[in-house]
Amino acid sequence: MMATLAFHAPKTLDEAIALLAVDPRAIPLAGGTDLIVQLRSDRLEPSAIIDLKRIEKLSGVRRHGDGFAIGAATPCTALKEDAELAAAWPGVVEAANLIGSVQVRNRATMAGNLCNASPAADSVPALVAAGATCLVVGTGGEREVPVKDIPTGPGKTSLKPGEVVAEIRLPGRVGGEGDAYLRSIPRTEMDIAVVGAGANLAFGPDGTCTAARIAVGAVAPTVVLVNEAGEALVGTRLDDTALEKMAEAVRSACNPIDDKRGTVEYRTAMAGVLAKRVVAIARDRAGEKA
Amino acid sequence: MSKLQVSTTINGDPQEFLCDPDTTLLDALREELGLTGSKEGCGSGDCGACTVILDGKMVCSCLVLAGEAEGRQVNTIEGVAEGGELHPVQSNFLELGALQCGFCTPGFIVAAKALLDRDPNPSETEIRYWLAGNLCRCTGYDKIVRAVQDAAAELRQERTPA
Amino acid sequence: MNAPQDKRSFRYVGTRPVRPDGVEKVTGKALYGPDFVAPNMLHGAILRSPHAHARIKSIDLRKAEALPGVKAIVTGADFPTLESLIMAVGESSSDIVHISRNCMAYDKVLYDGHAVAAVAATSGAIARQAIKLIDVEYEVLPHVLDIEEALRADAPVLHEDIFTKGVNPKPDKPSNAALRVEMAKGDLEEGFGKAAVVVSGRYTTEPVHQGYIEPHACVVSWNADGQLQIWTSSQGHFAVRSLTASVLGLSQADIRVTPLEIGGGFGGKTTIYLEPVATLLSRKSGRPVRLAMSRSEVFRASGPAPGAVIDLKMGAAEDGTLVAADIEFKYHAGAYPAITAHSGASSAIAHYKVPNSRVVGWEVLCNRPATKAYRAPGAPQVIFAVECALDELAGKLGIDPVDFRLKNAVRPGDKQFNGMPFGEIGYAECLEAAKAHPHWSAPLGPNQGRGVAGGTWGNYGGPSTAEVSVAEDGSVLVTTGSPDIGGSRASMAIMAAETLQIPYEKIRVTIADTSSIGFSMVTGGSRTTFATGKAVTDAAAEVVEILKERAARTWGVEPSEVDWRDGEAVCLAEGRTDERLPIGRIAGSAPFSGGPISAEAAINPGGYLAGYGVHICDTEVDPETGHVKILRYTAIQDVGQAIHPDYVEGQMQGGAVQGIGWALNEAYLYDKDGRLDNPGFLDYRVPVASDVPMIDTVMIEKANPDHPYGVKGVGEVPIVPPLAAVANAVTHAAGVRMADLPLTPDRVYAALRAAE
Amino acid sequence: MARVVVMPPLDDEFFGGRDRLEVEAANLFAAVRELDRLGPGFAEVAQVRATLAVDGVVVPDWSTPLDADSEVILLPRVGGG
Repeated sequence: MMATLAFHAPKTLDEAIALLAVDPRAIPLAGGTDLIVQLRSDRLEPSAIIDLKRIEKLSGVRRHGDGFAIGAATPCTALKEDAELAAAWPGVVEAANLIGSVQVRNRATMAGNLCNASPAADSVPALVAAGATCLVVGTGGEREVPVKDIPTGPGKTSLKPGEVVAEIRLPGRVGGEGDAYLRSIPRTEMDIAVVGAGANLAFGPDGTCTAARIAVGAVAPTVVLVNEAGEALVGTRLDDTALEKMAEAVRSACNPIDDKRGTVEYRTAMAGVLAKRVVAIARDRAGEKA
Repeated sequence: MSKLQVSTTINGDPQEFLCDPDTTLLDALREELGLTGSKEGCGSGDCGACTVILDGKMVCSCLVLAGEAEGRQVNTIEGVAEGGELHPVQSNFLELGALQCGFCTPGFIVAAKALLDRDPNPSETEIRYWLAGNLCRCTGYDKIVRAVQDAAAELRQERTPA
Repeated sequence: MNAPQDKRSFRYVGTRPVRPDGVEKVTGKALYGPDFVAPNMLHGAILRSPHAHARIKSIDLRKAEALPGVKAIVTGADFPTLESLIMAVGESSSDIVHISRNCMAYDKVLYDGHAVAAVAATSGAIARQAIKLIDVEYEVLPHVLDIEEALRADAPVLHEDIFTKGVNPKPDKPSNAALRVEMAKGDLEEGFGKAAVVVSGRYTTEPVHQGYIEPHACVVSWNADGQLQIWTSSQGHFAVRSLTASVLGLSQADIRVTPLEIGGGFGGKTTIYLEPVATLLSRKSGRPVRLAMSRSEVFRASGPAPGAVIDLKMGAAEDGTLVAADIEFKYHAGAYPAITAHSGASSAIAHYKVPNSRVVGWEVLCNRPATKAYRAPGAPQVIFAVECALDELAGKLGIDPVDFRLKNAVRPGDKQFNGMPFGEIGYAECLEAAKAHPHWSAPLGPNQGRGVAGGTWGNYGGPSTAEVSVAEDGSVLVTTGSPDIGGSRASMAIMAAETLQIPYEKIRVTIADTSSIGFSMVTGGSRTTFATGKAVTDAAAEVVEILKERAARTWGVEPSEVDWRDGEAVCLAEGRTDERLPIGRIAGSAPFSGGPISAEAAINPGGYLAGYGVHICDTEVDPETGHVKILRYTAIQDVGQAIHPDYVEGQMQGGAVQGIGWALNEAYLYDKDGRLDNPGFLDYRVPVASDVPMIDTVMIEKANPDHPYGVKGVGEVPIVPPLAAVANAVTHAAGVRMADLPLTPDRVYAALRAAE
Repeated sequence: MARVVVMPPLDDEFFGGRDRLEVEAANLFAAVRELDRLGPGFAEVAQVRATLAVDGVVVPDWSTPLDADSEVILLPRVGGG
């Protein structure tokens, strides 16, 4: 039976948290591009919808220490409009702006993309590679959690009942760093990633890789941060041997499923190909800024 | 289910309507307000036929809850022509035969106008990617892209004092 | 028949005026299927089978009936029991029992999405809630989706009463092979004996959907006296009337179908799905009822084009002459018999002279939605295989693929397979144009490849009625019964303007409801500009005669002493040659010269001619990922005479891009339980704007001598060549033959790796 | 006698596989009646399932007179989209 559904648009985060706390079947609404589709197809039957977009501090990009804090209700296209953010984290900003269409990106948020917990979420590998964290707020207070620890499986997160992701935080940038994200889709737009790969690299003055984080999406129940892949690059100048070792580590970390969007073989192979490509782009970006 | 009362501005005019909390903006426009120019082709944000402008940003109205429109500005295809005067995007669609069945056309026109409002001289590639969220099954997109290019040229001329 | 006039003498034919219904469509005012509202209307919803194949054991409606706001529920039991009767559907035909059962299952459901029950309620939300309260007890049966599995002896049989048609003697057991058709001539053995090169192979394609953006929708209002109104978007409201009447046992005159604007069809809206269901709901509730499909219902329950398995062997002599072709193809029929195998068989090699050939086609039933017409139904699949094989043969012989096709192309006067000579067809001209086109000789870069392919479709005439009437001020109303799916109002107005010699803007075109104009067949099969256009031209020509006669009466001269020029009567009588009567003056005084001026033409014209096209495609293949990019595309077609070139080019471009989608990404994906896994535009991947380049068009205008303005059908042909044009291009870019569509990145990648 | 060429699958379905027949008929209506005697059931479906051509030209009007040496071709009707 259809339950009665309530709609709330609180002005403050405290109000939102209070509404979520009193009603375990209430759900927060950010961009709504996943949530409303799920509502319409009866995959979600909440008792209340708590629209977060009227909460001022959840909208927009702020400076946070050396880095950035992106409000949970900030649509993806707004990220591009922040020139400093786009210059510092082009991979993250591009990843968020591959989701759906312009229409969708004017609504969709990275926090929503993260909390929807799809293994194929485009912005998540880029955020994980970037070492992003998120500020989780609930009745028990707030905590800062690495982005990679939020999704625990398809459609499942580590958020406790009543908790919301209030913002996503990206560290500051120094010279010699660069990030990138690419995905494989059958068309040029409007698809869910068959495979996605994000890279975030740092280089010393002599061009030696000093830090590397490689994350891949849609190849396991959650986004995978492939430590071995990063390790394969650190200390090298990204010679072919190091790149192949990195790609092999990525392929080994893949544990995908066969589904309508891709086969195990194809996904695994593409993870390696895309990882090499994002590393090349991230290196070029690091070079430009060095 | 108790109804929500929503006060919003549609094509510049104040509008109030009642809706269920899970009613989409598209359904409210079409069913409550009789604005059937915005079309539903998919109901999941994949076809763009329901594209409207919400506070200056183009969105799929099927992916917006009607309640979210409270206090906001909504612009639909019905508001694109000013008075009896067609917008250059509309007139160029007609001049170039950029529509066949015409069902996707309102969404394309709203989206194309939104593009030209922010970028008066987009490249073909930029037009194609901007419009990638609007499906057309009749035209193969060729004449649509050309109509947007021609509308852009016309608008640039209008904006440049002679 | 009128001989075509010299093209250069046309004033309106071949120009590109704004369509009469244009402003309404760019301002959002036009009313399409889902837009129509009737006062006091109820909203319907349909419960659909979650099983691919199951027996319905029971349906319990009690909980749904008890829900406040529910006004009517219908199931298959509410449909009258019908005797088998083959009825025309569009230009093809179906058994009315199957059409009825496809609208609503009775004892068995045959595919995921098959309608089982429907509810009308005071709101859409209540109706959707109510269908969830209907308890259906199913006995799930084994299902079959795949063509070859469906033909196996141990396959689950969908219909106990279907025996393979076209097999002599009639089989003694029912099977999923609904139809076999064979067309053969010459001697295959002898033919292949003359071949210097022979190629053979298996090609496959997947079912694809027309993908019109407007989902099916209608409103039906039943009255207590048994008369009803239907407002619907379809390719033919007369077909909606006759099929609805037959399914429900009603009189056609009691049904008035008003055509709403149609948001795309491509063949998929030549049948009915919702109208009888909405009629029964309206009859039970006494109120108007709207039924509309969601996108997922469109994919699950309306008819796609069949997928295909094609086995083929073709041979050519040293000099490039085709000597033999042996082709066997099997098409999905879906849940009920279709007849696309006929057109597949008659189109397969219809564009080439092949002295020894055998083409065998099969229609295979399986637990998928019943296939329906989609642009040149049946031709693209088998011609895909033929045009790929021609590419292989040309390669082996070292002959340019366009030259190879030119050598074997059918030309006017050549005999068709059925013995009839070809009329003024223009395939050779298309191939010559391809050869001369800069695209054909442009350089290619690394990982790039170019493909060419031809194709044909027979086109059609069919019955149409048109009325032309002159308003009192001399402006003109054209009324037809042919829904305007892609700008046909403009073509009708142009042909009327040309015949009446009055400005295009003086003519307005209405698509009348079934009670306001005589019968017209569906808008489909590339027949409307040809057949309805001829009806309009005939009626307009008769109006000219009436106008001349009225002028003669006014002047007191003989009608033979009146000419019609530039929209006015010109007196030819001696000494009075400066006298003129413009159409407005004649119309204004019409009541005093004999009464209102109008004429109707109700015709079934022959003289339609087949259409031909040649497409050139450049692709680039990413060797690491298998992604295919369409770099450049040119579509060349013999269009007869383009009445409104924008909309002819639009047909060519739209058909080409649909074909590109078919070739690259579109497919129905089912899970192991036979449920459709991609019933939405997210994972049923039609091309988006950024997937394709501009589609260059070349219109070859070889006029049809049997049409007053030289028209040949143009809508179907352009979806025929792209499948092979793309596949040939990818084959050349990848260096490995691509024979299985769609050419998704993972498939191309696998082929590249396998070839290493 | 008009010669009749029956295209597949109508030959196997109605005429026991014979694709060359002869009928005495003044026009196509009469020819279809005659054909129904050779292939019972044909007349009932002829209008919805067959297209008729006479001497190489599709003839929608079945009242068109047939000559003694006319060749009639029965084609399966092909549907467009």
